[in-house]
Amino acid sequence: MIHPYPSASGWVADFIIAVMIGVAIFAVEWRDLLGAVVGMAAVSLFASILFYFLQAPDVAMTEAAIGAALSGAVFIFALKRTVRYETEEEEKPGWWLRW
Amino acid sequence: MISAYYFGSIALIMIGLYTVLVKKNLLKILVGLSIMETGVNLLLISIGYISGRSAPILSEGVGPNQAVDPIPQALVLTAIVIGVATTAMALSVAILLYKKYGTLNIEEIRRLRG
Amino acid sequence: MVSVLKRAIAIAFILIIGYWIASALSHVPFGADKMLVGNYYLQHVENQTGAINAVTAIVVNYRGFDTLGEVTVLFIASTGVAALLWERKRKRTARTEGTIVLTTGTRLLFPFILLFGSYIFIHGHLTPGGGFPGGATIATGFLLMYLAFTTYRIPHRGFEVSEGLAGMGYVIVGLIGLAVGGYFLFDWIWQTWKIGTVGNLVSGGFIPVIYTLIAIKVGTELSGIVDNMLREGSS
Amino acid sequence: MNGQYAALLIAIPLISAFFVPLIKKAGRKAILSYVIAVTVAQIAVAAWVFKRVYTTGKPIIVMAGGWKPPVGINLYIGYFAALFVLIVAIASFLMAVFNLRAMKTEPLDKYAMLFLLLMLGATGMIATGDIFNLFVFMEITSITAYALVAYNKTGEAAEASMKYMILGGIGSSFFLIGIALIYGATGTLNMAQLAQFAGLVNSTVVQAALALLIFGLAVEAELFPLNAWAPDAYQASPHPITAMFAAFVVKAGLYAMVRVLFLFQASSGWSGIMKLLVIMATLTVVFGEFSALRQRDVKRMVAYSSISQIGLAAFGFALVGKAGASTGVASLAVSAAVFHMVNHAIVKLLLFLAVGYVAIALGGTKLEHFKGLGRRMPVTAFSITIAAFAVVGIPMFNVFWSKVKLLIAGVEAGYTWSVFLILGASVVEAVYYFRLVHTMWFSGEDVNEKISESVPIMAMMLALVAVIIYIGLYPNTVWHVVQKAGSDLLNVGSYVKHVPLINVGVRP
Repeated sequence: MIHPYPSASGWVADFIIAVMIGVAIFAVEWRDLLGAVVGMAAVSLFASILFYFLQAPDVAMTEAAIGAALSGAVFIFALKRTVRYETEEEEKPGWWLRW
Repeated sequence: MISAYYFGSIALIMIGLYTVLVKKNLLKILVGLSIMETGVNLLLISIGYISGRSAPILSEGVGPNQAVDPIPQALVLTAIVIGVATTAMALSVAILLYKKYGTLNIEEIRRLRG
Repeated sequence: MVSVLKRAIAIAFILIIGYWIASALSHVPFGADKMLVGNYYLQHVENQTGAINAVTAIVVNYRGFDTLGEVTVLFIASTGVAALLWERKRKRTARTEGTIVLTTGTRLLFPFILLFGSYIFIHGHLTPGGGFPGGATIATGFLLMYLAFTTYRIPHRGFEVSEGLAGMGYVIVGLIGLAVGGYFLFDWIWQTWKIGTVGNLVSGGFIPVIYTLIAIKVGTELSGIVDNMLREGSS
Repeated sequence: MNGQYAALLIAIPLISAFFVPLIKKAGRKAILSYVIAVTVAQIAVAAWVFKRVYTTGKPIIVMAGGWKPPVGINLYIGYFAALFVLIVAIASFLMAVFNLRAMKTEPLDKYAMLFLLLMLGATGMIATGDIFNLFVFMEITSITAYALVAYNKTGEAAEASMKYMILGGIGSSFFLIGIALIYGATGTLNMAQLAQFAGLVNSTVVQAALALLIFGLAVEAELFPLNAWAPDAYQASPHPITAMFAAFVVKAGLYAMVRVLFLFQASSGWSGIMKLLVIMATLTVVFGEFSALRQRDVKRMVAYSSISQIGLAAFGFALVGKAGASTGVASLAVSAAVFHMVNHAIVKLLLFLAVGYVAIALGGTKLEHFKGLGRRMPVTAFSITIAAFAVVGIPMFNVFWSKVKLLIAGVEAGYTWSVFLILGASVVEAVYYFRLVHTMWFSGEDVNEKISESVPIMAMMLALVAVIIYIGLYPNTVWHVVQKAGSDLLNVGSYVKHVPLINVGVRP
């Protein structure tokens, strides 16, 4: 039986998952929003590698093309039309989703 | 004990949710939502995975009994596209908000709106 | 002090939710065979749809209704972005022309990106890929053009019309199915006419047709979103 | 004609929306008239479906692609769906006519597409028989709604849309997690098959999944902790869209929630989830009414009132948990809740139409604008008065019957505390509606210039008033229809029986 795709378990997958979580935390804590967006795209790319491990090449391709590339690009265009840095004040937690 | 993939996707969902709850910068919140969506997609795909089987493309060497579950993959394809559609809409609303109020701080916007 | 408390509450909240999802997931074992309907698809996909890529067959044929909705969602997004960023006079505001490497590279690459995108969506029923990644790849080509040339614009009107026509084409294919086979989105090409052999390019019933329409639609819509994002009002 | 042609309910709005870019240059009037024509076609199909379902007594199962469920996606158009699809079509038609007067903001071609797709999304949510397809239609509805809320492009509109979008984004992610859990536990997405498996699934999984699904749908159904977006969105969106939200978008969300919940009747821990729903619904009613009391803006006030009325309908559905699905109380409660949904659709359509018309004619919806309205725009003021009387629950008007039946069901099911809270909230409601009526007829002696009212809008308002009074006087005709619709919702056994499931083997 041919196995055209790498196996889903093993230390490589665990390592990628760990890195992905680290990058995600980085992305949401970074003051520079451009960095945050790049981090988000990186999370998408890592997820796309994991999709590949989980035998989902279709999803991996779509995630890489749409989830990482295009959505990252659209984010960056939005940044260009707004501001790039989070302010000091915005660092403090807020509860704006209240009733 | 749950698998590493489940752990990773739940972690992404939690990180995203935390961002949405706590952050005030709109673009940051949207980054959080995006990460949450990625986590949900990863969760769906991990649920469909079956150990030792290959991708559901039935070429030579892969019979119907040697493939993983194709349904979650089809669902995630849909979910990814829906996610990017929501993101694009949200970003254009964010641009609109910035044009009106000159800030992306959502509490500030709420205060300015009165 | 208050901010620490808020953060703590939020963290406690998400930990509860995370624990709760995890405890439910512990009853859904990872890597076990949990298929019911999925197995049916795998057993019958070649015979019933003529495609060897089961994911594609599900996306376009078995669960084609979802895909119709998905295409609609993207259509809504491009319409919504255009509606919200609409202004009477808008133009691009990029100031720096791309470097010589970027412009020459883009000129060279652009046709190949389009070709590659077409390859992806035409072979959707045989290899991984399909209309969505294919369309997105095509949109990436246009994105590159935008980045390289400050005054470049897609033919806006033509793109909008082809977007609408592709969407109508999808619904019309479905309605022909209703007229020919009695069901909306019925695969009349494969099930009534039996065109093509499994595994060849000409197979898979209406999957290549629909994926072509989807790719046109996705490509034009995503390029339209990029276009709308990059043009600003004069103010 | 073959029942499969009910797929036209989806196909017509979709193909018409895709056609709009081609007539972009035709001008405002042409585009808006085109929308009216499409809604008329939709009404024709919906009426045909309604007649067929209610005469044959069997639901129409549309099988997309010709695949039998659970292999393919099916639409289930039973008594309930047939009724509400018709309501969606009629409400869209009325608002399409209102568009001619109300919509001047460019770009109208985009507006026309979004309008049609909002109708499509709600129709799909009500008709679908597949849980992931429900998610897709929910996204169609909500993304259209995000765009339409922000359509006026004011700061308030953008803020409301953003709030809705973020809550909706969390909600849809949670809904998808719920689907993932259910799929992992059962291996199927078809609603009828899920109902068959409900009793066999591990209870931890079902409870977590149901809670996530409720959380996801409560954003659309505007239940208490998750409806923070609703008043802002109602206030900021274009007037026809506000009416459509109140008339059917929120109903589609509530229906989807109730349908998903009722499918899992057989699972253990179901009544706990329903208890949660009772609490959410009661709080929705109470908070909605008390917030409405504080408002000085009439459109916002009506929006809060609309939210609390939806809470009342949700309360009716939630009563089933304690009574047990097969009891008489349950069927009374569910039928009354459906009746309330129908009544609320009619009344709120009228109210938002009239209030929107006032806003267009007088330039705002502050309480001051309504001073002396009785002399300035008598027909509009009369319609608002009738609608206010109806909402408050005065006998002779339609809402009275559904409210009374809901409260009786509440007492019989043993939720006396909720009934008392709701009664108290109703008194509050009466206070602010009578304040509005008083402002319209007995204040503002100084403003006297009369404003000529547009004939089509007067005709629509008077038609809706006539329906309100007709149902108020002869509730039984509609009651028979909604009883059937209610039993369609409640009786999962017959739901499963009507869906022609094929055997796809067993799980390993």
